[in-house]
Amino acid sequence: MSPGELIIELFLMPLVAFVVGLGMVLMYRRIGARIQRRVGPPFFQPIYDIIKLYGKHTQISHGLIHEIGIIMAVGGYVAAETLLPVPGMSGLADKGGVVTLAYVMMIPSLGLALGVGQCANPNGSIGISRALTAMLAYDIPFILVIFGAAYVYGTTNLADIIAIQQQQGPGGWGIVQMPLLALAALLSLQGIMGKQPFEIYIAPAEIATGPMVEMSGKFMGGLFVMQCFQLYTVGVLYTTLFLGGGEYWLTFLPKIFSVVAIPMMIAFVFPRYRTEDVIRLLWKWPVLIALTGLAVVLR
Amino acid sequence: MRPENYQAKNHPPSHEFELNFGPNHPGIEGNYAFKVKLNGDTVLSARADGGYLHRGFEKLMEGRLWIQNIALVPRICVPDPVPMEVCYSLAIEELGGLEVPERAQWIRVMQLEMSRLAAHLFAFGGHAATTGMYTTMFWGVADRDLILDRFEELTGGRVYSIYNIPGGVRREVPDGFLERMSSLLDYLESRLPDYDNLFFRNQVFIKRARDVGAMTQEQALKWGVTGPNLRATGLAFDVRRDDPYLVYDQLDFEIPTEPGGDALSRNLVRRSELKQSIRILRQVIERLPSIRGPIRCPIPNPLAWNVPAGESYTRVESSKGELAYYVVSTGGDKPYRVHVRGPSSMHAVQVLENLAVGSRLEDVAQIMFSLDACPPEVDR
Amino acid sequence: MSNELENIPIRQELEVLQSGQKRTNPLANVFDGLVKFCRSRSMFMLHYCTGCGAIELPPAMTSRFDMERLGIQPMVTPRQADILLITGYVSIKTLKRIILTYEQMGSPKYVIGICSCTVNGGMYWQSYATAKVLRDYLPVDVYIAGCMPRPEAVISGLRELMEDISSGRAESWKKYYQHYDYYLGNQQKLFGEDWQTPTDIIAEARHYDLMTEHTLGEHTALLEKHQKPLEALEMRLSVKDKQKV
Amino acid sequence: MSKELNIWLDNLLSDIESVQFQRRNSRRVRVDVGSEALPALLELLQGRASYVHLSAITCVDWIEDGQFELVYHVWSYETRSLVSVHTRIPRDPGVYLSIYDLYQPAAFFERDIHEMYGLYFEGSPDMEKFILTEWNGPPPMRKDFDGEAFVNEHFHWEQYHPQWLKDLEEEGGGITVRPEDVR
Repeated sequence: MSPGELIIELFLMPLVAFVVGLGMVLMYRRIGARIQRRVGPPFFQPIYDIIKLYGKHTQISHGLIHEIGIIMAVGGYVAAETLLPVPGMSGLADKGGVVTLAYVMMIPSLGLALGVGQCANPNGSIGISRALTAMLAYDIPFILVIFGAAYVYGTTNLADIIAIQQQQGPGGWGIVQMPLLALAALLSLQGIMGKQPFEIYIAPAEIATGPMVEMSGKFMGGLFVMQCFQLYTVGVLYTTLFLGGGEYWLTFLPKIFSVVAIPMMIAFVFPRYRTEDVIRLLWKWPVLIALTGLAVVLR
Repeated sequence: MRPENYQAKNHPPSHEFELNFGPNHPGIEGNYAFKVKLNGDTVLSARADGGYLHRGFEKLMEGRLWIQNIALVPRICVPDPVPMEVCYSLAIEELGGLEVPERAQWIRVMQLEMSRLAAHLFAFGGHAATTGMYTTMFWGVADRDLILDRFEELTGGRVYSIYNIPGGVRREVPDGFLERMSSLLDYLESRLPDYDNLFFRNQVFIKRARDVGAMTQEQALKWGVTGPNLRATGLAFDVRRDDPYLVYDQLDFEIPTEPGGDALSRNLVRRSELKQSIRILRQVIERLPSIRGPIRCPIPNPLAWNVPAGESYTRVESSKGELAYYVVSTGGDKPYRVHVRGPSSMHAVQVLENLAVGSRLEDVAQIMFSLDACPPEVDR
Repeated sequence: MSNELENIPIRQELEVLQSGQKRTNPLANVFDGLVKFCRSRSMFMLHYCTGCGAIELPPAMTSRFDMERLGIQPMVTPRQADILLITGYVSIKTLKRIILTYEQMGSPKYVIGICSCTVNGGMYWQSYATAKVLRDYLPVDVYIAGCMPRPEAVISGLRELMEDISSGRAESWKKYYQHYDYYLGNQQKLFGEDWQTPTDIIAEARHYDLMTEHTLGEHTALLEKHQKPLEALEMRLSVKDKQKV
Repeated sequence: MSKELNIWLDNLLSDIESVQFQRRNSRRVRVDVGSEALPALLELLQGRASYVHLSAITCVDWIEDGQFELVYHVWSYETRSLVSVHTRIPRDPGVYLSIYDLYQPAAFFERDIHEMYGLYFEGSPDMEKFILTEWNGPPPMRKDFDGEAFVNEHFHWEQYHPQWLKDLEEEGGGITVRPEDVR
């Protein structure tokens, strides 16, 4: 790949991720609306919200760290997108691999913690401490799953993982090869996405949306953009590891949309757990399933 | 642009901090506030702060005619306005020695139970929203709206009906109303299993709400708790049965109780009361056509009505608990004194402060909503 | 006093300001139009029940009337909100919080006065505890009269606001900066001379270039006289367990 | 009325002097008692006759007599009857005893009466303002506080004089009774 192509891909991949992510946000809100027996937002609603937030006159900044925090939050995901191969583009996937990706995916939470800490709002601080605790909870099954997948495929290179799965057809997909790990990954996906029942760190009724409490204007817009990237990242990562990635966009898009639709549907019919219950639950069932899955694949 | 907000100050190291809850906070029912002192996630103490909805009703009523106050009273409790009207009307009727026709009494019972249904749907919907399950709230409010439609048909007003006047009710029941009411009850009954599956039997919710804000029966009696909150501690007390007014002594209904005394029990009591209210309404629909007669007794010219001197204390069971009016007349055309005893004046202040101590930060909103505290009743 | 406000030629002034803002670059105009359109289609309303009219907001938000199909959704903190719904009578204690909230919201911001009580005191005209005319204290964009207005009326009022925003008529937030002295004067009359808020409106007016001859006046002079330096809210702290620290 | 209550009320008459009682109906009893005997009476009602629920405390301002009337409504879950205990205390200096030791709900009502009437209760746990924290005037529920005059002095109302009204007035019509006249 020539450097020119690489630069184009590095530019294009986050852009595609953003557009697809907008669609996922729309889907999230529409699914919620259907479950709640109503119509839901118009098609372009996510983009209206983001443009409006960036177009606010007042942009209240709480200092440099606050701004850096948001840049880290969005930038972490932008970096993650360049490591995720999609049909036709593989970006830095050859050089990074799934372990780097797992690290990069932690940056946004840490960036958010930095930014929120600067706001000095107690609600935000409580929220971010809950968010980091939840991260601790879902990362353990997630790392186990990544380890298992890397062992099965014999590589951490995502491009190779896709190639291996596609050579063997649907029978060779990760979800067939290691169903237990796929299940554990789906459970920790709910935590990564931060949807109910693992939504305690947002909790409007308790801490007034936690980390977002002092975010306004473009900072809030940044978080909205981050949400698009987040949904896209988890969808693509799961598809890459377990659903054979995508050869064409036509097959790839339905896969990633259906992956994120599952946690979304669960989210609207459950209340949220307390922090300790989140940890207990995520360290018990997904970890147990993942360990069993590991035992099966390592045998 | 710099935020206007305060610079963070350096504090001596401590595990304790104070957090303001409200008045502008989604975990608050209505416009109310309290300050909690926390150690980590545990509440050390809570202090209620009311008065955001204070309008000085009791003072306003002293300056208006007896009949004018009918328009004022439903505003005291917004989610459940009908008991206010009925209770005030009962007080005037007792003072003036008016005999309310039987048909009017049955219509009042129907209205009261409709209001209770609406208020309970709103109450547990709100509780669900504090735990993050917005679907229950969306469904509950939408189903409540169907009851409001029937209110509109009967009285002309969606929320504030101003339908009960001293001596009876304002209008006759419209044609076909009872059939439509009956089909609405069928619909609501068919919805109850959905609510059970979604909310009341949801394991996550049960885990969240169990043992939250729990009180024993002795504590409840000591703190003056009434209504569903008292019944959730296992004491079957209901003003409708134990101090009957209107025609409740001719009706057949049960008083559901739960043993737990926690947020879960309080919600389950409300859930069972939905069923009882539907049962009462079915009896009213069955009996009402056979009861003929006027819908109000003649009253003097309301604009120059001097209610005989005296005082009366009337109580009704609102969806929140025991609601009482103490009305004093000196024989003038205006009340000399009206005192409103809102059930929430206990629940939202002392009981909330007591229950919050030792609970978790994430449960404070749950406690408030499970008590179904109604701030305008406190502030008046 | 409300007559005084009416004599101030707000509309013309705004038109001057707007024509001054008209940029030479046609692309920038298109962009401005886009932002305006998006503002009108995405309104975050503050979740604050100030009075009894708030009981008609849940029906308007939830399944039956579904505000979200118009792009309106509730937001939890004033920082993120665009519209402040004053639902019903405002007691004086609440009005202070409303003004604090309003000043914390990011511009452009819009105020909707729901219920008759915000127009003229409504049925509580006699009450010693409620403020009567809301627009003396805050610039109001849209009034929705009624006691209480039905959800349909609330939604139609919001649609009117949407139209006002997309056509650029809803600019009342600028009025607050341009006539700060007037609003502050009314606030001081009600809350006492030493009334102050954490927000420095005059500095913000300078920042937005919205200073007019009405921004400063006798009332702002009074404010400066009484202004105390802002400090962190008082926190009572006690160290119980020294070993843990 | 249940039997025990009758027996108990007879006993009561012998126990405390200056008690008058009046049965209004089967579930309502009005008792008038001197202010010095009220705490003792309530203690008896609670301890001996199961009137454990304090429904409300009402204050009535009888300005012409220079007195405050306090009404304690207590309810018994067992005999299912409500006793309203009336007592009168002088308006000046406006100090009375708290019954918080007997009935905990009294704390709220006493606090409320304190800020609305300025009547102080000795021994009440919390006499801080609750509703009127930002109110500097006199206690508003007192009869000598004229709310309407206060409102007229401090507030003004929106002027409403639209074109159609002006047209009517040109034709010689218009509003005959203006809101200001009524106020």
